[in-house]
Amino acid sequence: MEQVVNRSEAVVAPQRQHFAWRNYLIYLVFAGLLLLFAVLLRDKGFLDPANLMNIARQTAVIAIMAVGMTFVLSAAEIDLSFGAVVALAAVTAALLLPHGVLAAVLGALLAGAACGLLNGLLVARVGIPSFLVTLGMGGIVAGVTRWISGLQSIPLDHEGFAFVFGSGDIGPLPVLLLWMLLVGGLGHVLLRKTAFGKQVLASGGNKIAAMYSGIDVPRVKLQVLLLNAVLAALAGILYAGRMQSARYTLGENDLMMVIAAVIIGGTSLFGGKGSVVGSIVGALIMGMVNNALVLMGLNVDQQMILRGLIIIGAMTLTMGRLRKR
Amino acid sequence: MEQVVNRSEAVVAPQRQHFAWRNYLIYLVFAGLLLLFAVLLRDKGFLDPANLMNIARQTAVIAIMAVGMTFVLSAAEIDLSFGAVVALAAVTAALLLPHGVLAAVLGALLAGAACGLLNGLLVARVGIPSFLVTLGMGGIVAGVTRWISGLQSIPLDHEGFAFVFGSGDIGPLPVLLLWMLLVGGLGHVLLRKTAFGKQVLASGGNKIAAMYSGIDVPRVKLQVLLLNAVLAALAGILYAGRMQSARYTLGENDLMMVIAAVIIGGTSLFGGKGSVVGSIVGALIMGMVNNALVLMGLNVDQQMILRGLIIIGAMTLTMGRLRKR
Amino acid sequence: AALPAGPAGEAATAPGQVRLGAEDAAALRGRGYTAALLMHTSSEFSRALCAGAGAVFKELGIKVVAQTDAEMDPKKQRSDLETVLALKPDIIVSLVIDPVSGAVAFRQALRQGAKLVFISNAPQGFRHGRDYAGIVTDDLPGMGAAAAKLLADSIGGSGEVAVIHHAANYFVTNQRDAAVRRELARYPAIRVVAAPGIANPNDGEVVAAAILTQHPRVKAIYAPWDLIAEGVTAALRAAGRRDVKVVTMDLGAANALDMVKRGNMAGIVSDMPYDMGRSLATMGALAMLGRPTPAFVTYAATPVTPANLAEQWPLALRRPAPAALRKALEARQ
Amino acid sequence: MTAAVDLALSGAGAAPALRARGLRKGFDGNLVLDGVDFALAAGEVHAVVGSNGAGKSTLVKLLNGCHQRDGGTLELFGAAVNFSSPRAAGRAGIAMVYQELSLIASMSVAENLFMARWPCSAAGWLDEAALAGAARRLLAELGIALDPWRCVAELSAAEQQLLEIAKAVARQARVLILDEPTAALSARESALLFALLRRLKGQGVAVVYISHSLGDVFAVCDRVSVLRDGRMASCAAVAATSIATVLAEMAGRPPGAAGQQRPQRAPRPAAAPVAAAAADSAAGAAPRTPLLELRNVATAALADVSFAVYPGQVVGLAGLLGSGRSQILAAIFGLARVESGQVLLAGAPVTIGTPRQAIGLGIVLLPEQRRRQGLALELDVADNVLMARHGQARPWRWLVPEQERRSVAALARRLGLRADGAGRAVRYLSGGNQQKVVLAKCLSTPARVMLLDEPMAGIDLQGKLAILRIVDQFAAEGNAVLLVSSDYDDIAGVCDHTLLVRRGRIAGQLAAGQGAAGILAALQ
Ligand SMILES: Nc1ncnc2c1ncn2[C@@H]1O[C@H](COP(=O)(O)OP(=O)(O)OP(=O)(O)O)[C@@H](O)[C@H]1O
Ligand SMILES: Nc1ncnc2c1ncn2[C@@H]1O[C@H](COP(=O)(O)OP(=O)(O)OP(=O)(O)O)[C@@H](O)[C@H]1O
Ligand SMILES: O[C@@H]1[C@@H](O)[C@H](O)OC[C@H]1O
Ligand SMILES: [Mg+2]
Ligand SMILES: [Mg+2]
Repeated sequence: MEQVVNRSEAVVAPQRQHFAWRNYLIYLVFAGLLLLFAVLLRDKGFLDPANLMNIARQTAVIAIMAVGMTFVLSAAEIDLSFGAVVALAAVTAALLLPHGVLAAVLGALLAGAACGLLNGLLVARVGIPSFLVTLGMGGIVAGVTRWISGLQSIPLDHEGFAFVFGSGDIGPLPVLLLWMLLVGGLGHVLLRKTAFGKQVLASGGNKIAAMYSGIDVPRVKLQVLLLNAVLAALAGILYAGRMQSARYTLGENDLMMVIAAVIIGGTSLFGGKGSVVGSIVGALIMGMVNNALVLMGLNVDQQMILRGLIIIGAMTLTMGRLRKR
Repeated sequence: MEQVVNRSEAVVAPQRQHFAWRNYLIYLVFAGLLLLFAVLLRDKGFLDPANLMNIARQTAVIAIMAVGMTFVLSAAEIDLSFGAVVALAAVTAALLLPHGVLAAVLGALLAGAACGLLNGLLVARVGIPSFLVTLGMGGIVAGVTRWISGLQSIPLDHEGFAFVFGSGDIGPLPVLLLWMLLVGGLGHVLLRKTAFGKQVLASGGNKIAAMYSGIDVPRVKLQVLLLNAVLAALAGILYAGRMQSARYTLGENDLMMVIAAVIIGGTSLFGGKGSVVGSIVGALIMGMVNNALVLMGLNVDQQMILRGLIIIGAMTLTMGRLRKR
Repeated sequence: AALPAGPAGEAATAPGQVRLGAEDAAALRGRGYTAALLMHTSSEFSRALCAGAGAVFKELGIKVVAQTDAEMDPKKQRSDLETVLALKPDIIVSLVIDPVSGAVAFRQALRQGAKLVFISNAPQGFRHGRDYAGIVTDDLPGMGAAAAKLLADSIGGSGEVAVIHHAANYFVTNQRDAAVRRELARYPAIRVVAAPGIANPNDGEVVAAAILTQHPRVKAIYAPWDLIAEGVTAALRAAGRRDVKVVTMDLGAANALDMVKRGNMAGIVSDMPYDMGRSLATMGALAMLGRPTPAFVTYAATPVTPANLAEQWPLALRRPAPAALRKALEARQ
Repeated sequence: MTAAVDLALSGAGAAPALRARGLRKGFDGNLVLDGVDFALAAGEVHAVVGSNGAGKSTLVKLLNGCHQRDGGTLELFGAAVNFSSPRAAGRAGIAMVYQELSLIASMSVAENLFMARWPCSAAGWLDEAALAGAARRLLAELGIALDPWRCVAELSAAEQQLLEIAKAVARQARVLILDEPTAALSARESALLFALLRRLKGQGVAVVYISHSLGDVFAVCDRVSVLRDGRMASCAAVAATSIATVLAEMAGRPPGAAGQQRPQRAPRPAAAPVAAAAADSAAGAAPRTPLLELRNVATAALADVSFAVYPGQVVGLAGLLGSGRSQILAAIFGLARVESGQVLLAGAPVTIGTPRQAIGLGIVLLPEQRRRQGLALELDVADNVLMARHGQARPWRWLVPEQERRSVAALARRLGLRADGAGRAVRYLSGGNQQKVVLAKCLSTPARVMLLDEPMAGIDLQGKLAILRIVDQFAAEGNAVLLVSSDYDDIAGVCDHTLLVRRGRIAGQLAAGQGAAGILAALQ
C-alpha cells in the first residue's frame, strides 16, 4: 500500500513525544523550596537528618492517600469519604487487635474495601455523581465510627503492630517512609505500566470514547474508588500504628491537603491526566512547607498567610503561563 | 428543496424547551422529603410556621453562597476560598460599623471583591488551576481575618444594620428570606436571560469552542470568581447581621454544604450545566434535612448516618439511571 | 466549693503559690533557654494564655521558638510536636487534645529532656515529677457548677431548661458539661427537658431553634462555650424570645454586650487564661531550675455578670474590653 | 425488498454475518428506528445511506452494543446475540469506526490504536516497545504517516479520522462498521481506504459503510440500504439501482424530481484573481481593494503566504493532508501568531490576536473539528447557534427568547437542520445535524469574511446544496469566502479560483472551471 508518509506535506516533522519540561517543573519547585528553607532555617535544624525524617514521617500517610486519590481524580471522579474511612479502619483495627494482628489488619482493610465497594457501586452502577455519593458515605462512615468507638480513643497496645505500622525505624529510616515508597512505587507502576492504569486515564480522559473503545468504564470507576478506600484503610492502620491509638477524628482534616498534593503534582481535577510520583512530591512539598513554617517560629496567623502565598507562588512558577497564549 | 424547508421547520420550531422531566425530579424530591418529614415529625413541630421560617433563615445564607457557586461550577472552576471571604467580610463590616453602615457594607463588599479579583487574575491571567489558587487564597484570607480580628468575636451593635442584614422580619417573613429571593432571582435571570450567563455556560461547557466563538473565556472566568466573592461577602454581612457579631470562624464549615447544594440542584462539577433555582432548592433540601434530623431528637452520630443515607437515597431517585441505557 | 484534685489525686494548689524569686529570674536570664507553645486550637482563650506565658518567658529571657495550632486534631499535634522538637526547646507548654495518643507523642519530648507543663490534663500514664512539671488548669468542674448556678439563679431556681453538650471527646468541655448536669440535678424544681449534643460549634442556632420549637416552655439554655452561645442567642432573637436565658463559658464581646444590654445572656463563666499562661511559664522555669513544682494548679471559676464584667474582662484576657462594651456598661449605670 | 435480499443470502447457503429484524429504538419517547430489518453478508461491503438524522448511526450503534434496542432481534452468523456494550460486540468480532470518533485526546496515537488491548508481557506489564512496534507496523501497512508517540490532541481532523480507521482495522474483526469514515478525508486518503476495503472483502470481512457520498458508495459497495426517518426504505445491489433512485428514496419522492442539482453560480461582481487585479488597475478601472489580503504571512507552520480575496469571491484552498490549509485560516482568525507579514482587511492592516477580535472585525471561522472546536455538547441547539452572538454581546445584554428562537429557527430552516426539540443538548443530535449547528453559528453573526474548514463534513446532500447556495449568495452580497474542503468537487463547483497549498506555502493557483480532476492533478 502506498505511503502517505512520503507525501506528507507537513512543514514540521512530527517529533517523538517531545520532552514536556513543564511537567518536571514541580521537581524543581520542590528542590527550590528545599534549598530556600535550608538557607533560611539553617540555624533552626531544618536540615537535621532527624527533622528530614520528621517531614517524611508526617508526610508519608498523606502521600499514601494521595496515591489513591491520584487514581480517583485521573478517572475524573472524586472521593470525599476517604477521611472517614481512615478513621473507621483505624478504629476497627484497634477494636480487633485483641484478636490478633492479622484480624486487625484484615478487618480494617475489609472495612475500607466495603466502603469503597459501596461508593463504587453507587457511582458506577446507580450513576450518582461521586461528589454526592462520597459526601453521603463520608457522613455515614463518620457516624458509624463515632458510634462504635463511643468517641473514645482506643489504645493499640502491641509493639509489633506499632513497629510495622507506623512507629518503627529501620536503621535511620522510619517504616512509614518505606510504606510510602512501597505504595508509591506500586501506584506508579500500576498507573504507568499496566493496562489498568491506561484504562483509568482513558476513562477519565473521555468516558464515552473509552466506552466506545471497549473499556468497561463503570468497572474502572468502581475499581478506583475501591482502590482508594483500601489505601485509605491502610492509611488508617498506619495512623493508628503511629499514634498507637485510634480515634474517630483521624483523617478528618486531610481532605484538602491530599487533593492539593495531587493537583500540585500535575493530576487534573477533570480526569485524564495523573502522576503518582507528582502526587508524592506534592505531598512532600506540603509537608515540608508546614514543617518549615513551624520552625520559623511564626504565629498561626502568619503561618496560614505564608502557606497560602507559597502555594500560589509555587504554582505560578510551575503552572503559570510563562509565555502568552 | 421545499421538502427540506418544510421538514426542518416541523422539526426545529415546535418545542423550544424540550421538557426534560428528569431535571425536575429534584423538585419532586424536595416535595417528597417535605411530605415525609411532615408526617414523621407531625408531633414535633416540623410544620410549625415558626419552624418553617427557621429553615428559611438557616438556609438563606447557604443558598446565597450557592448562587455564586453555581456560576463558578458552571464555568468549570471552583472556589475554596469563599468561606474565608465570608469571615473576612463579616469582620470587616463589624470593624467598620462604627464609621457608619455604608462604610461597613461597602468595605465588606470591597474586601470580598478584592479577594475575588485576585482569584480571578491568578486563574484567568496567570493560568493556575482555581482549586490551588483558591486553596491558597483561602489560607491567606483566613490568616488575615484572624489577625485583624485578634480571634475575637466583634459585636455589631446597630439595630438598623442588624434588621436589614439578617435579623429582621417583615411581617411574617424573615428579611433573610427576602435576601435569598432577591439574590436567587437576580442570579437566575443573570444565568438564564443574559449574554453573560450564556458566556459562562459556554466557557464551562467547552472552553475551546467558546474561545473559537469569540468569547473571552479568561474574562468570563475572572468574572465568575469575582461575582462569587462578592456574594460571599454579602453572605458574610448577612451572617454578621444575623449573629449580630462577627468572628473568624464564620463560613468555615460551609464549603461542602454549598457545593453539595449546587450539585444536588443539577449543576455539573465539570461545567457547562447550571441551575440557580436548582441550587436554591438543593440548599433548602440540605437545610430541611438538618432541621428534621435535629427535631427527631437523634444524637450526633445518628444524625450523621441518617443525613448520609438521605443524600444518597435522594440522589438515587433523581440522578440514578432508572432505566438501562 | 472545694477545688478538684489532680489526675493522681494530688491536692490542688492555689496559683498564688507558683512564684519565682528575683534570684531565680536572674539565674535563668542569659542562659539561652527556649520554650514552645503547642496549643490545641486558636481562640481568644489560647491567645490570652499564650500572651501570658510569653510575657513571663520574656521577663526571664526565655525565647519562644514556636507556637502551633493543632486544629483539635491529635495527629496534627503529634506532627507539630515532632517539628518543634527539632528546635530543641527546653520547655514545652501544651494542651493535650487526646491523652491516649498524647502519651506516645510526649514521650518523645521527654526523651529529648524537655520540661513539660500541661494545661488541664496530662497524657495518660504520665506522672507528676517524673514526667512533667505540673498541670495548670481552670477549675473545670467548678466552671460547670458556676454555670449551673447562674442558670438556676436566672430562672429563680425552677422551670424547664435545656443543656447543650459538646458531642466530642475533649477533656475540657466534657468535664464542664458533665458538671453542669451534676450540679443542676441538685435543684429539684429544675427539669432538664432537652440535652442535645453539638459537634459543629457553628450549629448553635440550629440546635437552639429546635429546642424552642419542641420545648417552648424552656426558660434557660446552657451553651458549652461562647461561639455556640452566639448561635443560641441568634435563635432566641429570631424567635422573639427575650424571656429565655442563656449561660455559657468564656468571655466574648458579643455575648457580653448582649448581657449588658439585658438581652438573653444571663451570665458567663470565665477563667483566667492570661494568668494561667503566666503560671504555666513560671512552672516551666521552676522546672528548669530543678525546683519543685506543684502537681495541679487550679484557677477558680468566676461567674461574670454585668456587675463584675468591667473588672473581670481585663483580668481574664489582659486587654481592655471593646469600646462597644464599655459604652454599654456606662449606659447601664 | 428485504425478502429478495433474504433469498439472495440464503442462496449463498451460509447464514449472514449479521442479521437484524424489526429493530426499534427510541430516546426519551422519540422513536428513532421503527422496525428496521438489515442483513449483512460475509465478504460484502454494504452501504447504509440516508439524510442527516435518518437513524444510520443509531442503527449501527445498536448492532455494536453502544445502545440497547427497544425491540427486534439480532443474529451474528446465525446465533442470536445481545451485546451489552461495544466491548461485548468487540469480543464477538465487531469493530466500528464512530462518526464522532472515539479517541482519547490526552493519549498517544499508539495507545489509542490499541485501546483496551495494549500488549502486555506475561507478567502483566504494559509492553511499550511492543506497542510502538505494532503501531508502527500497522500504520505503515495502512500507509498512514503518523508518529506512534504523538499526542492525539495535536492531530488534525483528517489525521484523527485515519487513526480511527486504523484502530478499527487493528481489531481484525469479522464485521467492520464504518460510520462516515471519509467525512474528513480527501480523495487520496479515501482511495487508500477503498483499497483496504477491497482487500478486507477478499478476506471475507463483512463491512457496513455509511456515507453521504453516493459516488463513493457506488464505487466500492456491493449493496445499498436506504434509511428514511427511521425506516428501511429500500435495499438493493448497487448494480441494480442508480444514484438517482437512491436519492429519490432518501428524500421519499419519485425519482427525477428537481432539487438534486448543484446550484448555478449566482452572478457575482466580476471576480478578480490576484493576477487580474494588476491588470485592472493597469486598464485604468478603479482599483478595487481586496476584502482580505495576506502579504508574506509566516507563522510557526506557514511561510510566505500571500493572496487576496476580493469582495464577491469564493477562494478555495486545496492541499494534501497536513499541507497547512487549516493553519492559514488559524493565522487569519487569531489562533496562530503571525510572526511576520501582514493581514489586511479591506485594505487596512489588522493585527488579530484572538478569535474575539476576528469576529469583531467581521471574520468568522467554521473549524474542522466540530465537537472539539465547534460545540459545547451539553448546551442546547439555540445556545450553540447563538454562542458567537452572545460572545460579542455586552454581558448584561438582555436576551429575548422569542427573538432568539425565531433567528435560530430561520437559520435551521436555511440549513435543513433537523433537531428534535431545539432545547436539547446537541450531544444527542445526529452528526450531520451537529455540523449544521456549527454552520448556523457561523451564519449567526454579521460577517464580511467567512473561513470555512471542511464545512460539508457529515452533511447530507440536501444540506450540502443548501450550504453551497448560502456560500454563493454570501459572496454575491459582496463578501469574501475562503473555503477549505477535501471534496474537490465542492471547491471546483463554488470557487472562483483555487490556491494550492503545499508545505505551508502557496504553491500555485488554479482558475475557476478546472474541475475536481484538475485540482487533483495539480496536487499530485
Ligand atoms: N443518544 C441519543 N439520545 C437522544 N436522541 C438521539 C440519540 N442518538 C441519536 N438520537 C436521535 O436519533 C435520530 C437519528 O440520529 P442518528 O445519529 O442515527 O442519525 P444519522 O442517520 O446517523 O444522521 P447523520 O447523517 O447526521 O449522522 C436523531 O434525531 C438524533 O437526534
Ligand atoms: N503551532 C504549530 N506549530 C508548528 N506546526 C504546526 C502547528 N500547528 C500545526 N502544525 C503543523 O502544521 C501542519 C499543517 O497542518 P494543517 O492542520 O494546517 O493541515 P491541513 O492542510 O489543514 O491538513 P488536514 O487535512 O490534516 O486538516 C501540520 O503538519 C501540523 O502538524
Ligand atoms: O476554643 C474553645 C475554648 O475557648 C473553650 O473554652 O473550650 C472549647 C474550645 O474549643
Ligand atoms: Mg450519523
Ligand atoms: Mg485541516
